[in-house]
Amino acid sequence: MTYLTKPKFHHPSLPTNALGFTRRDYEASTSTLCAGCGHDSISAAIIEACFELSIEPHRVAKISGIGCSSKTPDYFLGQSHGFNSVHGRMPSVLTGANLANRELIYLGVSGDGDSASIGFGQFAHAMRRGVNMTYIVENNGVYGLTKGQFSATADRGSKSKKGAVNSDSSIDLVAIALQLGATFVARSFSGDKTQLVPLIKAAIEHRGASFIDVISPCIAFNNHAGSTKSFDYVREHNEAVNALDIMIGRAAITVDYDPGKVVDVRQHDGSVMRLRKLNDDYDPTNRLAAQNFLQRHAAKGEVVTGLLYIEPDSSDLHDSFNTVKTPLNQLNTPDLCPGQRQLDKLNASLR
Amino acid sequence: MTYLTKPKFHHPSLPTNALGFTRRDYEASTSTLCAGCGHDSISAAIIEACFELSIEPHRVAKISGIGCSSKTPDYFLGQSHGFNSVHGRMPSVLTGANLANRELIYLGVSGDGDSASIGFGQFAHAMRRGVNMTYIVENNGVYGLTKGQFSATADRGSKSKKGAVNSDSSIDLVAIALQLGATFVARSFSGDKTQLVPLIKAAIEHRGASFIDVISPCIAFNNHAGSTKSFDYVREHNEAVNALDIMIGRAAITVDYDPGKVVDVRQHDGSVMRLRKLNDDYDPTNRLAAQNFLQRHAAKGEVVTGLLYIEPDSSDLHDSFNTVKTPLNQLNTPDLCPGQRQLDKLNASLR
Amino acid sequence: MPIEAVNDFVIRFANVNGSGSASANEMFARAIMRMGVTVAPRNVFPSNIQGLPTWYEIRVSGKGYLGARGGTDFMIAMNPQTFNADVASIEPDGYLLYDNTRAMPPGKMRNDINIIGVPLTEICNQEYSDPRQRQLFKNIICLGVLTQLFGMDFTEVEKLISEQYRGKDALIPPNVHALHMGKDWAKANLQPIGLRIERRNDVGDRILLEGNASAALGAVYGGATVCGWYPITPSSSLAEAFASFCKKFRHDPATGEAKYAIVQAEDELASIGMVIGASWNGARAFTATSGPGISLMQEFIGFAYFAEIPAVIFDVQRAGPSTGMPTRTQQCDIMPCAYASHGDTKHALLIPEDPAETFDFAADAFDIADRLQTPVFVMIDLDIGMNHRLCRPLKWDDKRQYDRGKVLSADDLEKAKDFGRYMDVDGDGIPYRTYPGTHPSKGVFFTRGTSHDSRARYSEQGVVYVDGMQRLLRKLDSAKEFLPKPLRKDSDKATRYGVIYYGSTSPAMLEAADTLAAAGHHLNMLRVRAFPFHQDVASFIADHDFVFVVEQNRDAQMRSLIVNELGIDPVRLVPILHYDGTPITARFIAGAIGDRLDKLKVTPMRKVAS
Amino acid sequence: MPIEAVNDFVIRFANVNGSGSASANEMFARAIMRMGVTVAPRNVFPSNIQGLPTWYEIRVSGKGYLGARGGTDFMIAMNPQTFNADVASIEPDGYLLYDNTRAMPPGKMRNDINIIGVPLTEICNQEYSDPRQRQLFKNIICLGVLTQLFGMDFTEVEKLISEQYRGKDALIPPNVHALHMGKDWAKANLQPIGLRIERRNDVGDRILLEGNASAALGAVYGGATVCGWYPITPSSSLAEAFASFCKKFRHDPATGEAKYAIVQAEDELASIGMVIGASWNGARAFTATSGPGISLMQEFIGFAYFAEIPAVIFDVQRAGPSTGMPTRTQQCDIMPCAYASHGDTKHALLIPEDPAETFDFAADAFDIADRLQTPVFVMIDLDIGMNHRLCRPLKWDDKRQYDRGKVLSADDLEKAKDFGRYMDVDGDGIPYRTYPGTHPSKGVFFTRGTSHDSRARYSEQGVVYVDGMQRLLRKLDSAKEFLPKPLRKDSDKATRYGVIYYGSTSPAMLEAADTLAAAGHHLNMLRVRAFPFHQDVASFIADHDFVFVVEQNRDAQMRSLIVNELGIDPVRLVPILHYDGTPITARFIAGAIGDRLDKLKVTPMRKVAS
Ligand SMILES: Cc1ncc(C[n+]2csc(CCOP(=O)(O)OP(=O)(O)O)c2C)c(N)n1
Ligand SMILES: Cc1ncc(C[n+]2csc(CCOP(=O)(O)OP(=O)(O)O)c2C)c(N)n1
Ligand code: SF4
Ligand code: SF4
Ligand SMILES: [Mg+2]
Ligand SMILES: [Mg+2]
Repeated sequence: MTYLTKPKFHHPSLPTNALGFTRRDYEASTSTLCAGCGHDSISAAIIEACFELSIEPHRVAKISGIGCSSKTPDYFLGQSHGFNSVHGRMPSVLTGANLANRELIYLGVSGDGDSASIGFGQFAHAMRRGVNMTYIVENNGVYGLTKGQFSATADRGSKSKKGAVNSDSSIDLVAIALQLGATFVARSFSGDKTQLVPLIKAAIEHRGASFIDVISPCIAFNNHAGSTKSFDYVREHNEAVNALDIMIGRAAITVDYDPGKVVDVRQHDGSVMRLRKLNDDYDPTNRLAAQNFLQRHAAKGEVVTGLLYIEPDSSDLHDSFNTVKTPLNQLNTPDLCPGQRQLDKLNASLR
Repeated sequence: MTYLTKPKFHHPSLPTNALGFTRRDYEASTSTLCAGCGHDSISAAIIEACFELSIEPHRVAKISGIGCSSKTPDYFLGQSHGFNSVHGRMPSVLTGANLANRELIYLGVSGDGDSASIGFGQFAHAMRRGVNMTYIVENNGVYGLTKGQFSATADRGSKSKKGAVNSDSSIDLVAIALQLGATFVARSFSGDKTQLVPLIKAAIEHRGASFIDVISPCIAFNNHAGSTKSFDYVREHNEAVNALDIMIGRAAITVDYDPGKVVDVRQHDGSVMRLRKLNDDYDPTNRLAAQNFLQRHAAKGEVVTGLLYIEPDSSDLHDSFNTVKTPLNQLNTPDLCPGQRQLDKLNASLR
Repeated sequence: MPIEAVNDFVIRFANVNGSGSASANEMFARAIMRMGVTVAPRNVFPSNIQGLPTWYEIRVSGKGYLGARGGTDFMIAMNPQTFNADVASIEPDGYLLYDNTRAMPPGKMRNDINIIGVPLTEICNQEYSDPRQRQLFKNIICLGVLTQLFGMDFTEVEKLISEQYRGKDALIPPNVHALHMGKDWAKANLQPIGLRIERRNDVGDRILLEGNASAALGAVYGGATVCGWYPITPSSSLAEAFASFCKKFRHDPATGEAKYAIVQAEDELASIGMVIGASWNGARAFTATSGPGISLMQEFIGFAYFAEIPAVIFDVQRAGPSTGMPTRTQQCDIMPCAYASHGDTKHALLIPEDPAETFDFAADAFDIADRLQTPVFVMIDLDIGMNHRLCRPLKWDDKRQYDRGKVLSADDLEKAKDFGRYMDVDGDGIPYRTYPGTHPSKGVFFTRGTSHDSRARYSEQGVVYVDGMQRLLRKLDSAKEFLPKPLRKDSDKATRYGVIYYGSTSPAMLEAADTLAAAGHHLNMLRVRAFPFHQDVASFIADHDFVFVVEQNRDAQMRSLIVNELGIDPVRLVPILHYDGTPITARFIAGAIGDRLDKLKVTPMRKVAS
Repeated sequence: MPIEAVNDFVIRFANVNGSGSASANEMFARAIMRMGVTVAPRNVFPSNIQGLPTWYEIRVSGKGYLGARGGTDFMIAMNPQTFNADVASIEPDGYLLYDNTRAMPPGKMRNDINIIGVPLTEICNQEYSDPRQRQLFKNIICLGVLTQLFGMDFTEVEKLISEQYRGKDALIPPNVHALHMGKDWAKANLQPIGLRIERRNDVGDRILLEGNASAALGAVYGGATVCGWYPITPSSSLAEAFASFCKKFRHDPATGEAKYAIVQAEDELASIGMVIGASWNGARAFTATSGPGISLMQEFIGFAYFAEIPAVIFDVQRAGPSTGMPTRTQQCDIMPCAYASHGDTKHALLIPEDPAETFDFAADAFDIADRLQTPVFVMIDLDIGMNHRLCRPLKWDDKRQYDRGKVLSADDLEKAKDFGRYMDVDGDGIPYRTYPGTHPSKGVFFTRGTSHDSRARYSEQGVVYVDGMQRLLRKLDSAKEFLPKPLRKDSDKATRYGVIYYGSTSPAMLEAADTLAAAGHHLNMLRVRAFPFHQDVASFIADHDFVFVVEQNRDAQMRSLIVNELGIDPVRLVPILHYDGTPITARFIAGAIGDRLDKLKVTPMRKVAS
């Protein structure tokens, strides 16, 4: 086991964050993915986001299913506990973990096969419960680890590397997340770090079910002409609705923009998020409008990216349950056990 | 096993259909459901629809999962083969059955727990594949057979009989079916036979994945005040978009209506279906509009019913596979086995 | 001539489900208990909500037997659908009570039973106009009639009624009135019968309780804070009882906040996934299910075994395979649970005999799962879980602290010069773990279902894999010492024959042993309470020529486990199998074992299961 | 002094996966076969797509042995990552070939091996500028070097190249050229070595084929029309091969329409559900999966057992439990499949030894499933499924017609005076079925996983349930007669010891038997090919004092099955277990059995598995 080398030992020239950590402290063992795999860029974006947010690495739980995408938690945040579960079942494991300790930050990493095929049910139900997590799907439209079969997010009519044409309608996880009540929904592209990093940061800060669908081309099996998940295709059809420039936290907003060109979103905790509009008629706080916009553009074959929806006063599963502030995993015998006195009463009532 | 009593033995006064069958010939063993259960009305509607369509009972395969709703295939079409599978897995069984014999009519019967909870994944994937079937969910918002726990279609904030409040967002199966490419999507109410029967008939005639969400109150566990699946609630909030009056088949249309008040839908096989508009700005052949309309009204707590969407030139899974017209289960050794000659070639190529 | 008996007979109510007879029937059973007489009630109900036949059987036993006996001495036949079958099932010279307001259903009546007609409907209709009242009070009137017929202590029943409706006090007088009507009518119109219930002092401090409730209570006392479940008969009432006990015991009086989280999951795969996620993160978590759920949990169970994550699974067994008979009892998941999941696996089972032991084992299961860091199954069944069983009062040692097993705190990690998640530091095969987030820089590890080395790193090396698999065997071996030991009860006469039994078979077995002894067949008995087996099981078998293994499944699953794990010659283990879905009876066991023992030597069964 | 051997050694290529070395390596193996010499190639690859170590092992055996031998006589070390470990694994006096363009990776070199440096990169770079060409031709140049070193027939390799690139003929000359470069360089710069490959006539008409391909072909010949599957290593290539064979053989030449339907399902629950739905409806259907998929299919498998629906399941076994080692081989699902699902169940297994037998059993599985109306597992493993194995040519009897079992046609139903889906008309426990829609008014029945009577009607009655469960036992008993019988091979010397083995262990076992015989240890052998077991298995055991059971799993699963199903005293079955994920070797078996036999008598292992 590699112990964390304390920041102070770092070469002074390395930039550090508020906690004195350098980016290195958020890195992990080197990736075994194919050179050029989109997933590795997402790992880099996660590292950057956590570094910039000055998150204590050990307060993060990174949980995944099975697949090339689900392997990535091994390649970022080496100081965080990781959990590589079984195929398609990350959401239930994450839900349980979250219930046990509400204080950690939960990062769910999955693939399109993992979440849209075998795991579609668990994906859906984790969304509707409002589990407080950042759920990232590294979406390449294929099963990478099993060598390139279509996944359920492959678009109807798109071609596989071997030339087979997909005849099933595709599942747009963003549309489903919106429909099922997720309170933070975004889509991005592994090739666009400037868009992706702020989205991950915002998702982590958001309380409730945050979902990010990241198109992440599989260079080994799905980066050819005829694929709608290739680098080229996504670049050509990318329709970004907004750019998340700054998160001002609780401080007052100082920076100035042409008001018509920005949206400010104030969240339950008072923090404010400023979005620069790239599409004027897009309001990320209107679920209905978001769904409609998405469906319209999807019909045109466009890949809508950006922060698609956010519910400012969101809540999570613990709010629904009204669970104690102390994490359940810290409660002990005296907190939990009613003792013999109660049993005596009970016994009496059963005679 | 009860053999079918031939029509001629029936009391002459009983009305018969084109095949000379009476309604009796579509009935089955008596229901063991609670007196007044909405599901029994749906069984009656199915019987009526099959009678009116003059379907040969033995050409129907009725397949279900587990639940009170899934028990109903025992209570209608006694002359049809039935298949009570396992909980939530009817769609995969039906898909396999359909592939084996494309000539039968496939009736999938399920419950909201069966299809929205445990079976959500299979529900979704059967829709996106365009399996040629009529998929009916008898939706009561609870698990009837296990005594009234919330199902995934229970609306957020609705109250259970015991007073518990549901904190999860609900799954609207109609919205999901639309999103996933079902080519026939409707919603109805077990209490509204005049609306339901024509919808079932149309769904059976439709080629492709037909889905009908039928709100079907559970009088034992979910018919109280505070429930959004009670008889009273649905009656009060029912927003019917259209009424399916007549299906003219391939003949020319004779009946006359104020053109502004009707929609005619001509399907691939040339058959025409005439819908009387109850909501002027509703076009059932526009998927986007349908989704948008539904989402708007759902937000207002209204239960939109009627034929919500139909794709006139729909196709099914067999079209995608280009399978032979002869049902696969009728192919035999000569049709299927390449024989020794081919093996010799193959052996040679492997030396 | 009519059966004559005091405190020793079987009464059976034949009703229609959903007709509200249950509470009156239960009151009747409780009244008998209050009179100090041993009573064993059992529900026989359909997989249906309303309108189908149900039976409520009450065994009264002066000898203190709690097992199902079989047969019916006194039948209260209130269900026309099953009337003829019910009449046919009465013992010769037994009694039939029916509602003679209307004529008997067609079918010729037996002349070897004693028929008691009571115009219940008529009495009701004269008194009440509202149909719901008629429905409800009818059962109470019937209760009054029975109290009189069996010469029971009337005040006990009155007391029960007032306790039953405490809170809704307005309901007490009318119910008491109805009770009186029944009693008075019986007094005026019926002869005393040969069956009587007389006050005794056999009950002591025992309580009447369902196993699902005691299991739930055990989970509360055992410190479970997370429950992920999916409804399935006969386990649903376990999770639901946990919810209501938590409502009662687990809310912060000041803030009202909950010290627990219960998720009704979308299915069993999600339930067990949540349990594993919560346990990994240091909370005590469990799920409750039955056969079909066990099948769906297989993949995750193997994961928890291999990644070494605690998990407590209550399997309330019902008759399989497949959906089988959801409302009938069996012990048919023993083997499927012991070896659950693909590949080479082995899991710990706890097998209590009644609700009281279920409470103990339920609480212990969480300690054991934490100590072993592996899934632990608590194997009960519908007979224990959904029937009220007379059992010793529940006990808890207030000095007891939860044993969380080998968990390293931040301090421990600070001190530790080295940490590897899967190192066998103590040689017992049990590694050390730490909860995520415990220490800022130490103790981090990566949990996975793929092959891993002692530091939880991915590895495809054969030696690394084999080391891990061998350690898992050692770990389960270590378990044997702290799992509940088998309990041996030797016959006072020396014998060469033994019997092994477990779980809900217990009461019937004890009674059967008496019967057999009376017939001169003496048996030493061993009740197995856990898997992997303690060495005592092997020694017990070694001590006898032949050992009968009594169980409630078709394939002699426990016998197979014993043979396979202890290397016993199968010839020496004689299977006694009862698996029609009804609780096993003393009559069946005594008959089956008696027959074999009668033919002096037991016929070796070379191919019993093949 | 350097190892000297003709046609009897092990060559191993150490490569990086995704580097395109596979096809060159395979050509090399084929060339040896073309020279009439027995060759056994094996792939050792990681669970990863690109960049991790892979090995390709080629065993050349003049004695005709096809099992893995273990050890390496000649290492082609092309992967710097594993260089030192690869060097360490060479047998003393063995050979190391490496690319000496750059200096050797650090680490002191052994002096007990023969080092052959070949400047492959340099030769390449001089000849080619395009990096992709350099990458590809490097492997061909190396092939040329090896052909020369081992004194092989050069024209064979040239022929193979032209066959390989038939169609893309432009590629042939450059490849041949590269081949020559390698050969010429070797001729000019290297001494002959002690290892030689000389033409023989040992191969005969045998073919080189992967088990997954032959299984798929068997499904085509067996008449499978529906396949529902979900990708999982090592079974994916089975379903994919089925797809390509169907493309080739199953399209109507006139219309181009498909006589099959393959659905890549959303998961394994859906795959098996589709198979069951299709089989119920009269099509022959199958799925292919591995351990984790088997776990997910449990509920449906129990359903098919209880509702009696045919289903064919190919389990290409990999190292469990959980995700385990996805690219390593084991025989670890024997017990999980034989008793799959909750409740009392039992399933038929077919266990072929190589690709040729896999083809036969795959085709037979559909007849057997139809005759038995129950799930049938074809148990292969990664070693058989994903390696090219030399085996007898595939045969098919053109007169053979599919046996659909007891299926009633419309005529049959017309004539039948009575029909009940689950009636045991013939006393063999196998009922009659009919496909839905066969007859307008007769033969209709309702399929369910709940308890049912002989007419498929729902029933909660104990006797009805027990009758059904007993019949299912009879049905599986009847199977024994038409399942593949075990094959016995007695040693020419009389012996008191026997060995039972199965599946991919076959080649290693045959070789081990020779080794042991040479050491004076004689064994009679029985290869089990199916479950439930034929009586011959019991007789074989009865004929010997002790029988070794050789298998590739930790818990001696087959041994447990034999003990449990045939009632054998476990003491007489001695487990020989190899389960590190690598294919079992003759060296291991001979060693393990030899040791035990050397201590004259076998030590009874009372608690072997506990
Ligand atoms: C139960 C089960 N079935 C199948 C597999 C095989 N498998 C491993 S990864 C994978 C698909 C991964 O696809 P995706 O989630 O899109 O990840 P990617 O590799 O594309 O990043 C499959 C089918 C498995 N591990 N477990
Ligand atoms: C695998 C499995 N889990 C749980 C159950 C128990 N069960 C039977 S029916 C049912 C829910 C049925 O709800 P729904 O589909 O809505 O049907 P309803 O009774 O409401 O008509 C459940 C959970 C089961 N039969 N199988
Ligand atoms: S196969 Fe595709 S998804 Fe997997 S690592 Fe390679 S590029 Fe990435
Ligand atoms: S419980 Fe509810 S759903 Fe089930 S039969 Fe009764 S009313 Fe219908
Ligand atoms: Mg993918
Ligand atoms: Mg329901």
